[in-house]
Amino acid sequence: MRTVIFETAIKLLLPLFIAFSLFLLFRGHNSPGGGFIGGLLAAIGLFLRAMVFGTKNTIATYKIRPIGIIAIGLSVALVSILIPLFSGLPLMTGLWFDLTLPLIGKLGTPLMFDIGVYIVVIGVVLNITFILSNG
Amino acid sequence: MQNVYLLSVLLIPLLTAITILFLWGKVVAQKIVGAISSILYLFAAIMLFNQALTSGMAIENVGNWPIGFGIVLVVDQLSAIFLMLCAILSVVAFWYGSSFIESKASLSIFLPVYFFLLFGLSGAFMAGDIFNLYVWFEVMLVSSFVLFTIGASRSQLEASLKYVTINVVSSALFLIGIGILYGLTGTLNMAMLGKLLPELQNQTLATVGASFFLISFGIKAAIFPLFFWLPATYHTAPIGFTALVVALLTKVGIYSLIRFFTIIYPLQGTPIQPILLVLAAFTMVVGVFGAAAQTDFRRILSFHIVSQIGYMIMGIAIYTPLAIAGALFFVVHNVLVKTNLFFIAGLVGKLFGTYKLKELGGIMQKLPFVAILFAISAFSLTGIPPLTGFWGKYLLAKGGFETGNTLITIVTAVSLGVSLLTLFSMTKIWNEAFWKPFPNICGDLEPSTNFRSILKAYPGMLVSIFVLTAIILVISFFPNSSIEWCMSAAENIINRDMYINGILQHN
Amino acid sequence: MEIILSILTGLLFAAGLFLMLHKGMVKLILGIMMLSYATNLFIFIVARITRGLPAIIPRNQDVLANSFADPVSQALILTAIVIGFGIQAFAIVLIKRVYAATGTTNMDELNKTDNLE
Amino acid sequence: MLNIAIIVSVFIIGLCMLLVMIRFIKGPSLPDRVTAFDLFATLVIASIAIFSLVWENTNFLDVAVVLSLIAFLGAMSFAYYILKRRK
Amino acid sequence: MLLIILIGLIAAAVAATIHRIDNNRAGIWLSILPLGIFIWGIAHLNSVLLNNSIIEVYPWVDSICLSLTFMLDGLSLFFVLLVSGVGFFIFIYANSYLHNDPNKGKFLTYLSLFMTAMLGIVMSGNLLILFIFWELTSLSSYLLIGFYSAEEESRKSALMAMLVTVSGGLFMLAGIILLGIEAGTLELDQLLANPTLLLNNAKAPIIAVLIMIGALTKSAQFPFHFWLPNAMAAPAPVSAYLHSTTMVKAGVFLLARLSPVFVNVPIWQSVLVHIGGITMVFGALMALMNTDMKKVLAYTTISALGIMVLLLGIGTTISVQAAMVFLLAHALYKGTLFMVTGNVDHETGMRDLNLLSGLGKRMPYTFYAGALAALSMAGVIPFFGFVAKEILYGAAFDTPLVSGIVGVATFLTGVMFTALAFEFGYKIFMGMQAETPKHPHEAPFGMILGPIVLATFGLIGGIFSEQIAQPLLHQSSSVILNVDKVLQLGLWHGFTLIFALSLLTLLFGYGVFKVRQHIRAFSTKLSLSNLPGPEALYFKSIPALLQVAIKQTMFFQSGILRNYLTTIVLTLVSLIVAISIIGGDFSVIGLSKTIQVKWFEVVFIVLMIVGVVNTLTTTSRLTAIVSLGVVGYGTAAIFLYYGGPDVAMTQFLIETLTIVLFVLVLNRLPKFVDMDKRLSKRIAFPSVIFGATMSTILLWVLSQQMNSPLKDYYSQSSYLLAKGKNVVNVILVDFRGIDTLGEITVLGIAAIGIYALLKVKFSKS
Repeated sequence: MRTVIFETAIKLLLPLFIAFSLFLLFRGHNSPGGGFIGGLLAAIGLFLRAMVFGTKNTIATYKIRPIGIIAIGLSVALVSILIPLFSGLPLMTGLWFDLTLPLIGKLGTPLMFDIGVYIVVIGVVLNITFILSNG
Repeated sequence: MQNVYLLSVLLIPLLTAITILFLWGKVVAQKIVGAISSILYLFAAIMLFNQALTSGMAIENVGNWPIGFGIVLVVDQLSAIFLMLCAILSVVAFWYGSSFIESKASLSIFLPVYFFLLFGLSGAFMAGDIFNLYVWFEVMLVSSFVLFTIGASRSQLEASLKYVTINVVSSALFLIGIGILYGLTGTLNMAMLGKLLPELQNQTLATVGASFFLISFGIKAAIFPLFFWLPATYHTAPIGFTALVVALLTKVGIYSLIRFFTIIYPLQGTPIQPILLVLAAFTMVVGVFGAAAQTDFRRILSFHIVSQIGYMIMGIAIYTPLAIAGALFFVVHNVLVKTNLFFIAGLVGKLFGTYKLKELGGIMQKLPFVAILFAISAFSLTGIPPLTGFWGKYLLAKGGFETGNTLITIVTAVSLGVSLLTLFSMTKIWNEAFWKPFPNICGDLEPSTNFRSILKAYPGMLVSIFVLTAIILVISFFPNSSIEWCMSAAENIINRDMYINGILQHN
Repeated sequence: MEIILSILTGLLFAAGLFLMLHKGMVKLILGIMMLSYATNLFIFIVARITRGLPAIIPRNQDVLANSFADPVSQALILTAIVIGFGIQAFAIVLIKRVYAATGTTNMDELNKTDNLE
Repeated sequence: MLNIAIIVSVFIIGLCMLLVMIRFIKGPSLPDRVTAFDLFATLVIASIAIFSLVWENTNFLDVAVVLSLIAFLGAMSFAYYILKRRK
Repeated sequence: MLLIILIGLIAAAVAATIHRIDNNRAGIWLSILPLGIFIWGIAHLNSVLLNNSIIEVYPWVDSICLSLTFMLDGLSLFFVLLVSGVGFFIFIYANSYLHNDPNKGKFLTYLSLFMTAMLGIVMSGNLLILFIFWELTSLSSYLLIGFYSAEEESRKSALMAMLVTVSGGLFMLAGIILLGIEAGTLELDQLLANPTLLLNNAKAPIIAVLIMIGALTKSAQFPFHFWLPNAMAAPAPVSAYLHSTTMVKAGVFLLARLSPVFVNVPIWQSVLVHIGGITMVFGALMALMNTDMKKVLAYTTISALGIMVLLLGIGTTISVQAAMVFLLAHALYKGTLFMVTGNVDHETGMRDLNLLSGLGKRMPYTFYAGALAALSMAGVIPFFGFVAKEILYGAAFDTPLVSGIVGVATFLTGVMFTALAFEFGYKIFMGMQAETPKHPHEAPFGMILGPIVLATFGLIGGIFSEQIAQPLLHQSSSVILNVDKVLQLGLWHGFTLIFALSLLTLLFGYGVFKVRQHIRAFSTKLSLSNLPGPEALYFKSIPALLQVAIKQTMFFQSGILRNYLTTIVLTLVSLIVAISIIGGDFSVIGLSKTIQVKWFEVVFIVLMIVGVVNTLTTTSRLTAIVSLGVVGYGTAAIFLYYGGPDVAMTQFLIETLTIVLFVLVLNRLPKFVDMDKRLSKRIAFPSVIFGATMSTILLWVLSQQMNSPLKDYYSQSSYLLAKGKNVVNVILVDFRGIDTLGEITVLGIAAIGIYALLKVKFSKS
């Protein structure tokens, strides 16, 4: 599907997809969105690129190894729920920093957990779609 | 950090799985990680078991929310028994699997998924929240889907498609049940449900809700008439991959049935009780007849699982402490014995290249130690005293006869009769595969193997079979403490207030 | 509205099962998907519905006012949808493999593993 | 004024939906149905936008944005399929 | 006594090793074990004779109040001496019999296991412990009968013996459990000390029958007798040991043991007398019909066991005493005869009574043993068999109930026994030497030692019966019943009616021996042996069972997913209907706050319905997928309208993604399998029922009151405590975060699974 329209469009759309997905991820705690939806959106963006430029090209360009991404995402989520144990609280207790960043909002372990979800979802969707569209 | 063992049991598998994923492609390193963490897991489970026995319950209030609003992970004695069983099995199944599987490609899939499965199992046994249980079920099921399809042979794929579909239906029914319970009580916590559900105005509706769980868990546990997926699936995949699934999947169903129909919705006196009793009788009979009809080593064993499930269901349905203790003991017995039989079947299949009884033979002459190992487990399965099966049978029969109820007495009598048929079908394997001379049907010579060559080629398989046999023998001849644990767990679970108050009044 | 939605849910259940009972594998997957819509709708409706009031705390408030959609059922559905997606994706790939291995998409021909020899 | 606009647009969207429905039922070819589906997605986006106005809740707009970002993907994959099939 | 059992088990465990080390003398080494036990028994003789039973208790399974109790009283000791005494010779015999068999080690293992189990039965002081050993004897007998496992007949006979005895065992287990519940204890000393425990208990007859079935199957009583003749497929030592002297007497032992408990249950006596009587006559008749030496012996054993059961059933002092005396006499001569048969079979290669003759010259020692045993069997003075026959007739004619019939039947049995004794002791050894497959010569020493000693003991025991046998037999029968008369054994009680009967027996016996061929021919003409009986029933029921099993399995396990799903759904629906009817509470509080219907939403719903219908009816896969997409989007829109933006968003995304996946896969699949109109009609029914049930339940639940503490708590604390305003998201990542952890794990696993399915090339293995 390498057509000029698609190629140009995807070059413009991909950053938009990624940016919007990050936006959804970070404000998910207060408005609709969150890690899962954000991750799906980012993955769909990358998949679109893969449809246009081919899977191999996309993997080479971004050095993506989907199973590795899943592992990273899972470990981020796991670490986030383990953190409270070190301060003697039960598993997964939400711990928050006091500072509030613009655009991102409050930082805390639930956010980190959501980031983990985000990464896992990207890995999973890329894994499935790449494999399928490849062969 | 008071619940260090509980958390270890839950998180070690996940951590291991992630580590193994990071080590993608390096099979030796993955195996080492797996071996170490399975031992750690067993250790943690033993400590947790001890903790549950001494202090009653271990509760982890995840997220530190007030009880009922977050998710609690609870390990009471019932869970502890299952977790312990799961831990023992996980170690031997890991040894067996990693010795059984020779292809590197298969191992690299098997190892991470194996630990994900273990993660799901641990979670399921400690879930204190009904929806959480659903999630763990799914973790477990998806892992089992993957394990059943590794290798992707024709029969595996055929069977998995049915397996997946039926489990999807079961999960859907589970979800609907959760929805109904939530729609009636507005809570998902098991203890709170246990408190609110019996107080509900419309008890008929509560029972209708419970029936969804009966069907859903019944499919998982493979009770009549919902068992079809099991005999269709279990014999297709090489046992090295699926040992843990084969051993524990149905038992998770049993566990959930026990949990649900004691804590959340006490079975005693409800219309479901007689229905369950009748289903138990049918499960036993149909399963054992199914086994009698088969002529394939693994298929006979698969059908037997169904039959044995009937005994456990019967124990639950009788609903006295002794009967539930019998059911629990039966679970312990059956998991160990059945897994060992499957292990031996796997070994035989590996050596002879077939599972068909027609093409097998002469194992007694050629490999007497395999015959002895098989005989111990097979006779235990059929309830020949004083092997483990006998104790289970005895407890259940005593529990059943004690009630004096006519229906229960009939079902109990059926259960005794079924054990004769069990014997019949086990001797079928024994006669054909072990006693009969090697038939030489395919023209190829009898495989030349002996103890030493097997030990050299498949050390893990042999060791795990020996370990399991040793455990079976220990429980057979010193059943006292295991029976005691089962009794105590059964008492605790029947006195629901203990569990409910224990959780609701957790600080 | 609840009555209409209940009937719709029942229809989805019926359609899902109807599809699953067919011979074709593709229909089987379609049925599984239909069944999951039905289940999700069931949970959504059974937790009582309100129109247009998402469970999001308005900008200037700290707690939610009296009437709003049940967030619990939504969270459950979200989880269920995602899990369902994983399983459906697996199932879709599985039928592809089954077809490659057996050369048929007819479910009725897949009875070798159950048959007695 | 806004109210009238809303009522009118709801009516128009509803009408469009019925038309889409007819096209969808009639077919006859696959591309017709795919187009109908694509149009249906667009109408859903539009209706979401209207309803966020009705309920004065901007949260719904996010959904509309997300849907608009991905709605063409379905149509695109069908195109991909048809292309591949032609080969 | 625990020690004995343990040593026995250890011996069984090491038997194979001993065989490997010294394969010529393994059996002799192992025979030390029974010898030791015999000496141990003799050592305890005195204290037991003084009416002191020895009880040992070891704690075992405290949680179910089960301890390892052993008890040694007169009855036990009698059996211990019998089992170990005969066992000693059997081990030596087996050592020679299986001289060159590579499987001798296994055989000795089984034999030791059996002996241990048998000792366990007779020494246990708790019924459950007794049952454990009981089943062990069945098991070891299975292994022993099937010892020549290469032969199909062996395997079949082994299975038959096992199935019959184990099924009896199951009845017995049920009986024991019930007895435990009703009597409150399973300890034998307590049960025996309180014979009134079961008095007037309504369940007592049931318990008695259940336990009796166990004992009667083990002792091969009619109609469970047929396994014993078939069990003759076993090697001769097994037949001599298990199937004549010991295991089959376990049933008699149990009946004797429990007689005090059930003596007040009327059904006990009548069943035993009838079954025993029938078996006695039937067994003897069958023995006369057969010509295979082992079969003949098997049937006479059945008959003899019938006599013992009959005697126990009669339950008078003299009958119980007679039972014990006869038991000993029978063990002595029958063990010998089996070994003699084994010798003949071993040396000539055949064992047909009609064809064998004149072996006496070639096998003088075997002849000697056989003749002595036959004389004892015939009840010739001064053999122990005569002593036994005297007291047996005494008991039979002294019976208060149905005395005439019992007496005549016993007499007839005696006659037939005598006739058969002539065959064994006279016919095969005298006369012209017959042609045999092997050239006969005397058996090795190991194989003649046992028969000679046992047969000689039958003679000595007869002459000195008062000194040797009387005290212990008296003691053992006094355990069974409170005997009011001291057992008197002796050769000469004067010229009484009984003595006359004995002589008549000999006379008639010789007559029957002379005309035996005519009787056999007559019976063949009547084809008596082909009459339908329990054996035919067994042989018919096994294939029938398999047929049922296969039919049932094909019915349930059809392999068609449709049937499975239909069954599941219909089970669910019928369960719900049944529960609702039983529950009967259809109360509806009312859909109080229903939302008003808006036409716009109806358009959506209609569109969804169109999508559904289109999915169902279309013949194009892509159209079906597109239609499903419409339904999915519609569902998402419903979520959205009713306040679930997160859910809606996810549904939209997932829906789109699934469609994409589908399309990616689809180009590799063929078209739909053709629609089948008839099929559609058939599957419409369960689908519609399912949908209707779901709708009804949903409405029913909606009609109830609901207040959700969860909803309230989350709305209150979502922002204040969890610092998030989107409650759904807060629930997902904080309140119920573990769910989400599981959920992403599921996704990860599914991804790995898809990777495995498509990417990994598995090697064929």
